Amino acid sequence: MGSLAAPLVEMVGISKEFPGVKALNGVHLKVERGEVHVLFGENGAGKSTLISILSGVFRPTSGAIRIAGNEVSFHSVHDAAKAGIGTVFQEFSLVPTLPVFENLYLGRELMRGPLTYRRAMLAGARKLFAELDFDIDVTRPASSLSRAQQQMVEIAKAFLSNARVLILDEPTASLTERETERLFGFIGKAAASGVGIIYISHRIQEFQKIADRISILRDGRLIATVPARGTSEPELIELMTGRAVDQVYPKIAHRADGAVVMTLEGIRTAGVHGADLEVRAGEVLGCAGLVGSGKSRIWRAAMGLQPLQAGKITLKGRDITGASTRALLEDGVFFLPSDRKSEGLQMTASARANIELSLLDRADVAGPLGLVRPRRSGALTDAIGDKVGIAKSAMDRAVSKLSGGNQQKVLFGKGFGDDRDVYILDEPTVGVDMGTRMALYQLIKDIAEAGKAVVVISSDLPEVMNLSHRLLVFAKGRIAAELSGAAITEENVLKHFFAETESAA
Amino acid sequence: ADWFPYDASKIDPPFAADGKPWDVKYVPLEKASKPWKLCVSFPHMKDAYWLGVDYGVAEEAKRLGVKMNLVEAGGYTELNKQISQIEDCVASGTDAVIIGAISADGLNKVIGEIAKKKIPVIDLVNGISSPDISAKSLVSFYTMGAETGSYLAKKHPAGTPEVVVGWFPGPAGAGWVEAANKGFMDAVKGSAIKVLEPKYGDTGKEVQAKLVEDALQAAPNIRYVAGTAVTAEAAQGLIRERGLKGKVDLLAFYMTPGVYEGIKRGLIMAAPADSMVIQGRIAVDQAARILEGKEVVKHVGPKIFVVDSANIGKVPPANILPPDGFKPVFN
Amino acid sequence: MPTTTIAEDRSALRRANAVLSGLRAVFLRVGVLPFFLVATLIAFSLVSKEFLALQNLTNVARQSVYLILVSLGQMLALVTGGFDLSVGTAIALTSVVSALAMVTLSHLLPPDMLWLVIVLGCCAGLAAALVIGSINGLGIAVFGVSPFIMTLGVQSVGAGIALFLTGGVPVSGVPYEFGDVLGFGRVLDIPVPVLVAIVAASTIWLVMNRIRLGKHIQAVGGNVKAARLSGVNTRKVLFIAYIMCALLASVAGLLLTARVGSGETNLGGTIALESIAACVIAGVSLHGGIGRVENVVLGGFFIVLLQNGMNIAQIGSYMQMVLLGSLLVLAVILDQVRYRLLVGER
Amino acid sequence: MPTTTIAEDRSALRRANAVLSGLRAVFLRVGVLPFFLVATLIAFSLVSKEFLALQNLTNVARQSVYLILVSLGQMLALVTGGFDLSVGTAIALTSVVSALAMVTLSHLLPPDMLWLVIVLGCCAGLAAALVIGSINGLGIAVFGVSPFIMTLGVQSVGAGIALFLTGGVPVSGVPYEFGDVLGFGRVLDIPVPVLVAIVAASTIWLVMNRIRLGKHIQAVGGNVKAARLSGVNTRKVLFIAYIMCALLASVAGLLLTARVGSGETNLGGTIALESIAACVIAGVSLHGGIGRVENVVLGGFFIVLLQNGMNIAQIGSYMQMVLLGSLLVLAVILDQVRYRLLVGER
Ligand SMILES: Nc1ncnc2c1ncn2[C@@H]1O[C@H](COP(=O)(O)OP(=O)(O)OP(=O)(O)O)[C@@H](O)[C@H]1O
Ligand SMILES: Nc1ncnc2c1ncn2[C@@H]1O[C@H](COP(=O)(O)OP(=O)(O)OP(=O)(O)O)[C@@H](O)[C@H]1O
Ligand SMILES: [Mg+2]
Ligand SMILES: [Mg+2]
Repeated sequence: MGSLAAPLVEMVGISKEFPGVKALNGVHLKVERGEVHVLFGENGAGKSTLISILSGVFRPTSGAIRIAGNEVSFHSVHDAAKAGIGTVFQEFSLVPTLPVFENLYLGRELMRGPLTYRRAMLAGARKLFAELDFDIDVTRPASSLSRAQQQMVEIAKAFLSNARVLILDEPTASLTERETERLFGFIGKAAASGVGIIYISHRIQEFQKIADRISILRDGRLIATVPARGTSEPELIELMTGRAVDQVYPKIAHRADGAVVMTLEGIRTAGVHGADLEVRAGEVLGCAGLVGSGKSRIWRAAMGLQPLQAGKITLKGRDITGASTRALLEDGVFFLPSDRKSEGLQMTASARANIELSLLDRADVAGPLGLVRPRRSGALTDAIGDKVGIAKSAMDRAVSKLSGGNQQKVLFGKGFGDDRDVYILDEPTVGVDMGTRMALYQLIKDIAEAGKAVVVISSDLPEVMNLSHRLLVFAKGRIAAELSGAAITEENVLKHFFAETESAA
Repeated sequence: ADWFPYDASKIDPPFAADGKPWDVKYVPLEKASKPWKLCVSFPHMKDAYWLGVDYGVAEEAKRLGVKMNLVEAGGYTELNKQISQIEDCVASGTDAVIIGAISADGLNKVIGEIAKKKIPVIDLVNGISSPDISAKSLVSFYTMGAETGSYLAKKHPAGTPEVVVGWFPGPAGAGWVEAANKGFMDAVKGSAIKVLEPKYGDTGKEVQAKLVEDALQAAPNIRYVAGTAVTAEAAQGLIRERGLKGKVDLLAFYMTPGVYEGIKRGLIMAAPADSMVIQGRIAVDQAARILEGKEVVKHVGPKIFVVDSANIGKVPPANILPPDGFKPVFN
Repeated sequence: MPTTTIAEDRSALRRANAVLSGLRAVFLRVGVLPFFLVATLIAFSLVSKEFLALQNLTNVARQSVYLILVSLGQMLALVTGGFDLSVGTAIALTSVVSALAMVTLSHLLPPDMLWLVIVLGCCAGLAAALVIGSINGLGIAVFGVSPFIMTLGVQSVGAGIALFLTGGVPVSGVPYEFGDVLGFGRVLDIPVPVLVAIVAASTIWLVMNRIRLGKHIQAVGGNVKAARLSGVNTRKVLFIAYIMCALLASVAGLLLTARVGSGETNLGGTIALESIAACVIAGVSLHGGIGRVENVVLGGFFIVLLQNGMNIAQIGSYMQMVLLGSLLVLAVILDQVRYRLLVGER
Repeated sequence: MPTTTIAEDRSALRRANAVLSGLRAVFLRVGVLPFFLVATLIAFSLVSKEFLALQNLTNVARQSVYLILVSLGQMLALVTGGFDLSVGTAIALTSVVSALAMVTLSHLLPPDMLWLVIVLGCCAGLAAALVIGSINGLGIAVFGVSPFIMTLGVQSVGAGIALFLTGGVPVSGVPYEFGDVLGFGRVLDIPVPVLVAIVAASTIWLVMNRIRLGKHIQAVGGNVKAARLSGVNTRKVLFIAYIMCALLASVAGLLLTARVGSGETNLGGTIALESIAACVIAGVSLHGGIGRVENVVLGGFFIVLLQNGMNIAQIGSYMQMVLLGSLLVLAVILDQVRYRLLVGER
């Protein structure tokens, strides 16, 4: 029997090798009861791998795991769950075709005799969501939820298991401030009741609010475990990257006289109830708002990705209302989707093939009959790879085997094949580490300063505030405020997040 | 021109395994007394053979002035569908049922049910083992196989040098195939014929062509290729391509327009004719006779004769083949 | 009096509109199948009065039993996101093996143990299907072979074995009592096969809606990774689904053997594709995760009813192929339209 | 002298190890197909000396042309993430339509315009396939019907039409010259069908590796949403893929018609499943996005070679079904193993 004195979780000398990759190298991790332990590190540092081992997805190549002093060996997620380990994975584990409450109880259904007890599960799910203050109809199928709502369900799922150890792998990646606050409240409560929590995030500003200790991983090794209190952000970044960093957000020069390149007027679509805006050259236009506020969907409608009910769209003075996605892309608009796995990348194809795909409409790449010139296309993809900072060796690997950061760079790379006038970037840095993030910000700066129009849609408030020259705050399908320059402050933005229909257009 | 009287062979006692064949002249009714409704079920209508039967059935129905509704199951693996079709046909009201069976045993229960309703059932072409059958219009494929076999055996009696025969009986599992196989094997027993391992395969030309080609490859000393009509038809091109004309001869164990044409042109050596058109005609006549309470020959089939280049000029094709350009008639 | 006419026109129009929007609502809720069914019933009852006769409908009910049983199993495979192309082989092998077992046993055992012979024979048939199901399950669940290929391969192997066992000749000598009860028997004037189908459908309904396994089958089909991460033993679930599928086909095989009174290799030739068609018309998603037992039963019934109607209406069989194929495509297109309408509404 | 023995043993062991790890590397690089091919060649050449005879191998090459052509088309459909179950129907309809056209035209046109008759007949056959491909493409690309159902429906409709056109009877009277050239002709001692296959395979290789369309086909299969967001006209690409698939099948249909010398409705009965099997053995992913022309050609050749070998080795047809099925499954299991070795655990 383990003793109370033993740490709740103890991972000793954990190593994990994937073919060709040593993802973890002798990592030690200790989590005490009631502790919130943050794992921090760049993309591909091995955070997800480490917690996957703890939750029974992978088996370690070497090393031992002790729970409350007892050595354990998990063969499946089920084993780990039985030992009291509840996990919110980075990749969602919801079944799209099942309703929310069945997802919650999946694998641990409430039973009445041999039959499942549907009523009890419904009630339990409603109660939990009420406690968490998440507003989701539990009978809706998971497929109808937004990413953020899915994330909430994931979190609820982990809480439902009454786990001794709660693992959250980037739970706030698509949450806005409000939901994040509520989540933190819950984490606090859970910790107070003696649950050990492992929390993975790239958002440094969150750590001070919840963390007790922070373990920093780099290249599969544990660099240090430091107390959260008393370790500053720059220190953490330095530990993570191995180099000093003084500025995360670049200063982007603003061309005030930029011409209007794109206008949206009276846009109505599912989730958007009338909004007008202009996009100008040489300017970064930010879009902020809560989940479901319409900040993404207005652009998706403009891009022809969801049906436009009403409104008029012009591009460079031409009416392009109702044009197809392809026509818009040909007319010089680039759209970077928020979900790179489902909408952005060919996961089984190489990084090179992914980038090449965006080059094939160029006359110098694909000649008459679409005959591709391999040399020309190779040179161009290499140049783009250099520009966005993908290592040469990574160019020919399948995208599914690249880290999230590199995947995002490939996605960015698809925008540099052709001359574009408008870059619409939906969650440009979702799930991306600090190093990559800074590289991507630099790219955004370069684009904007080259006189292109940039639209940044983001749930990461500091990001969208710091990058934007002009910021639109969305609320309930309308534009609640337009802020610019010095008026872009956290206070101002938050004030309009919950606005009622003040700017009925 | 009327088709009757037709040389036929009556089995007596009928339906008995030890029944003896008697030569008879088959003569049908002049006209039916009522426009009886007949239900006809075929295994499929995807080749000229069943088309020929269809022709016979349809023509005889017209001649006698009875109505028919024909269904086809779509292939020899569709026993279940054939049963359903027969049931549907009976449900829609019928006076008699004529069946070209997919399985010799598999329809016995349905036939039993139909017979209980006092609806006569006639076994056409394929053979059915049910005791509730009222009449049979068929020749046995055993005999067809045997006729083909003995044609060869007569040419190469025991004591003459051994000749090798490639044998392609048709799709595995079909009753007529197994029967023909047995008949052929029995007939060549004790002669100078050596039959290679039977090569089963669907009766599609491409399948059969491949089988023959591979067989010729495996055993270059093959002297005869015998098998389904499709086999013989498909092999003509191969013989031509390989310059084997005269070195390898083709035989089919039943007749189709393609085989008829082949014999005429000297590309196919011989095939027994079972006059499938007449089998269809007789079945309809039997049904009418039973319904009208007239005397009926219960177990009868046209007399089998081997067609080869010697006698092909004398055989009227309308009795053993559907006419050119005949389209299937379903009702 | 033009005014009244206009008023009448208006109210007629309004009524027509109400009916239309009612139909639209039904279409959105339950899909295209009910419309097809009603259309079929109306069309063929106009063509032939025999069609709606009780005897004919009973007939159709009995004929559709086999397809319904197989479709229920197929639905399980489809809901896991797979396929089972080997159901036809399961039927043929069941038929051959059970018949062979009965014939052999009835020689070995005394005649008064006839029922033992029949029960053991049925068990042998089910066991053969169990083997097929296990091999499918093993390949798909453990080795991760694509269901299409796995069941295609097993289909070929199974058909070869069935032919090998019988030499292609029907196995006759099956006890009459077997056919009398399972093939033609009636209880409370309901044909025994129909009763068997009712029991099977109810069981599968229970499994899919009220038992943990059913939820897990749906979860595996909806998102196998997610199911695994939720602690579902996905391999076991897949394995069981394919075994259940084979067993349901096997039950259909036993009923068919009883019906035809002999062991036959040539049963169930196209039933794999037909059962998939029945499921798809019934709204089962080929991507897995979605499928309702009630609808599948109706779907199987519909296909047989349609064939029956076409036979009775004396539609030539070539035309039948054209009609059936077109209808299948039409059903899926309409389902797609429905899906778009549903999504557009939210 | 025990020491030397040990030393010899060691070096033998080392050599054996080197060979094994070499084989492993080959397996990882190119998959299971080469091993199957070599094993087949060795096994059957031991059984029969005829097998490796040049004439036999030419034979196999010619016999495999039809499957290879269809498999190339099937590969296109598979790479887009779909299926084409209607290739058999495309073959049958091509055969019937082209034969009917030739027969009709040869009555209408003077005999010295024979070649015009043949060319027009071929065009008619290709046009029939074009219609099939367009309908498939329309349903799949525009209406979003699942390829399985769409092509299954079209298969049924097409077969019905082909039977309707001919009444099931072969269309005879096709000009001899047609068969002499396309069926049995030789150029530089290479059979014409083989030449046609070489041209077709080279073209498809070019399309898939050097032409924008090919990359778009791969992109659509890899992730259709991402392809759309990359400016790919996904509908057009899908549409073209199914048309190309039907046309390749149609070419096979013309060659077969020339070979058998008549228009036949029952050509290509099982070729849909066979071509999918050939593609899968050749490592084409059923999930789309992955497939290599070279391998598909080899895959088609392998299946025909195996059948040829089994025929020559006098293996009974029942046993052949069992062997082929097992091999298909084995191939996919080994492919899975390879994938795991390449990617690592799970
Ligand atoms: N299944 C796998 N097969 C092969 N390599 C893998 C696999 N999973 C992860 N890796 C590799 O292991 C390393 C660590 O990945 P991991 O997902 O743990 O990083 P992470 O710190 O969670 O990154 P992120 O912040 O992007 O989530 C990376 O190099 C990754 O490419
Ligand atoms: N309240 C909602 N009801 C239905 N669907 C929603 C809702 N909120 C979001 N979605 C769906 O989720 C997708 C992505 O949502 P995301 O988390 O990016 O929301 P967002 O960008 O904050 O807001 P929005 O999607 O409203 O612009 C959207 O395309 C939308 O279809
Ligand atoms: Mg991670
Ligand atoms: Mg968004």
